[in-house]
Amino acid sequence: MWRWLHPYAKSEATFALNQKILPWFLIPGLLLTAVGLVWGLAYAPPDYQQGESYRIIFVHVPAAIWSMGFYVSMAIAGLIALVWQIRTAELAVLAIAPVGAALTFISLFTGAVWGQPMWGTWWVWDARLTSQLILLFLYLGVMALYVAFEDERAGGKAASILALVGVINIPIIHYSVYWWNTLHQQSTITKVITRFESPSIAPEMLWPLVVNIFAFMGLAAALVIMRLNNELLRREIHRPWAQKVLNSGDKENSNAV
Amino acid sequence: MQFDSWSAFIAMGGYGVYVWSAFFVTFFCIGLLALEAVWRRTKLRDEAKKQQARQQRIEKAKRES
Amino acid sequence: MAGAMGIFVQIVKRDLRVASRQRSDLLNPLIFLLIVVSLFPLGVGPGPDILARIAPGVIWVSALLSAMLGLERMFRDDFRDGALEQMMLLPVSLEVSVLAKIAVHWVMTAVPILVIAPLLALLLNLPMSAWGVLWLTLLLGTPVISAAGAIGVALTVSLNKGGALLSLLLLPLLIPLLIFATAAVEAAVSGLSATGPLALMGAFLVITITLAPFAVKAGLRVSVN
Amino acid sequence: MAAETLENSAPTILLAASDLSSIRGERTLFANLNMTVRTGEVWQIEGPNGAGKSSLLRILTGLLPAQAGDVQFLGQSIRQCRDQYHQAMLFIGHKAGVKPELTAIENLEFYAAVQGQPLQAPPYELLAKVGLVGLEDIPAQGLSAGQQRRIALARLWLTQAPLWILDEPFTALDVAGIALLEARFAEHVATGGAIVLTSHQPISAARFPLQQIALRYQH
Repeated sequence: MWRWLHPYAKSEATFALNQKILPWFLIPGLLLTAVGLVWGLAYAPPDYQQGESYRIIFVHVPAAIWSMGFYVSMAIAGLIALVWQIRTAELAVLAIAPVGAALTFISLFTGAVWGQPMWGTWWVWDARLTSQLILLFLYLGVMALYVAFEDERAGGKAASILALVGVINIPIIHYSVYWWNTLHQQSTITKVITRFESPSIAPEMLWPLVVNIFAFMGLAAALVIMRLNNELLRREIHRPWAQKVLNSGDKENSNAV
Repeated sequence: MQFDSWSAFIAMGGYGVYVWSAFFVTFFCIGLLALEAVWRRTKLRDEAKKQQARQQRIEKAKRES
Repeated sequence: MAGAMGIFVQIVKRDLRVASRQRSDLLNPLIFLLIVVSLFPLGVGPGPDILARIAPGVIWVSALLSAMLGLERMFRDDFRDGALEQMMLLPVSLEVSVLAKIAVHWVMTAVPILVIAPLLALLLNLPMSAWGVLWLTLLLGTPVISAAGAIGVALTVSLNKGGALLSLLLLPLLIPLLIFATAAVEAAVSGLSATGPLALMGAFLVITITLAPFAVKAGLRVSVN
Repeated sequence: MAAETLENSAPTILLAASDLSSIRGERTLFANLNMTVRTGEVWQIEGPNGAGKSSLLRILTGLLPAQAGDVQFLGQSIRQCRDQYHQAMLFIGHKAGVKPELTAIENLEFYAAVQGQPLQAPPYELLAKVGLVGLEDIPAQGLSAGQQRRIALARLWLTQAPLWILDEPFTALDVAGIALLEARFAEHVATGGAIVLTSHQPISAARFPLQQIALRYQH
């Protein structure tokens, strides 16, 4: 593991790798987003119960899935940062956190505007929404802890530890919230949303959803890479390689950023 | 195509406000993050220029003294 | 060599002595707990039914909030006077010292809560039949608060404005505890068996006590430098 | 590892630092620093404020990780033999580690017990020697900064640790206190101990051989 990771402990090598893989996320991400949007909004058939309102699923579900996925990847970066003392991994934690928080917020917001026409209320303490809300708190905690430190290295390490503690806790939170929800279940309306995530969803709806899930992954990963590269440049702005990259900026403006 | 007309597409069977606000907020957030990253890079570029200029001034002062 | 057990005992003895000489720090969270609990009848009305209905949640939320007040003390004073550094230089694994700190914190903050728990139940009109289970949830849950709290304090101890941040970090992590504790008490109120949630709380207790010292150690290493 | 066992042997290498580097924030404090502390030696680390003296001491104790390099105690990396090393090392930092709620005696009793050498009787004589007569059982918060520091320094008379790492031990001491401390240093190194310290005051090298290492402030 260390042998494999070691070259990327150097900021410059990480930056170069990032520049290389960025287009592989950004371009498919943008293309799939375009396809998924048109397909989901215009071509997928309406739902027999919810009519057109179900189309929110095409942003809600991808955001919800990746909000969790990015938390796990943030914790993995934190683990690498702590075990092998790799600074670029700390920076990755800090690059992922805001993107993950944004995805969580998106899933909450779209869940609320979906809930309003379906349930007649903006917010229900549905298990899904509640655990997303807690996930948002966890992201905010990681970001707030980092910002609170004056010493950026100490902040990065503290945030990594918190991310790890959080990821151990997430399954427990998840399970407890679902259990709590069945305990206090007053109606069965939440099943309306849950139905879409079962395998019984019609293929005409499933395919655009799958496209959107991959589209979101591409976009979010591209954002993380862009943020990570910015952080690398900012920390190493005195170093020749960073100055070279920043000076040559204008001509490769379009694909370097 | 599921919609007969442009206006039907906008109306979304009466759910237009919800559907479009969900999509708008989603891509607004993603766009904001992307813009911030691009803006940050521009700032860094300025910062690097400033630093190089400072370095040159220091070296010039050293040579002249 | 004093041995791990000997050092554990020494730290516990010293910290109990220190804590017994700053009594106001111990009393304040307790008074806070009492005040918060008595605010609820004033806020939602004195109807016995509604009070009995919300009692488990109110007691547990108030206990969590009051725990947040006293947590900081676990490492903050030691950080300021250098005793934390010395603790990290003891000839024993830091986890042992951390466990001692957690144990002392639990004794000084949770035991008083366990003592006044019947009073809280009384104020909120919780049926007598559920008192035992309420007490058990507090007995099983408060060590989890102390141990998980130690992680948060270890991470924020070097910060000047750690207080609000500490709550932001910790409260989301303690949500499962709140859920199962209130569920157990509610089950007891409605005459059902509370064994399930209580068993889960016991599992939390074991997991937290085993894993927290490692996270605390990592956090202290970050904070003390 | 007690001082007695080392007493009659030839100088042993207690502590060896090789290629230490420390970076704080953006600034390199020092790089490729080497030092070898043998029994019977006193090392003084000199340098202006901010040069990294305290950081170096803390790296030597194991409180702070070095960015590069290694610290070895009796030929073994201190990360591998942490407990053994901490048993044989006494560190007094800027913050003395004296609990203000406890009395001088209680503080000393605690440190003696955790080092595995519990006190048989309250150390009244020692406290009188370090100038705390009559203040033995007052909580330390009622004492002045200098007096609190003397409580911490009194540990030097109770410990059997061969290696002492002291950050500005002479701060807040009067002339008599400094002389007393220097006498204790001389006694310690004569019986096979070693000391690494920082100090603004010049140390009279008459009583013991003094090695010096200078850190510069690097921009």
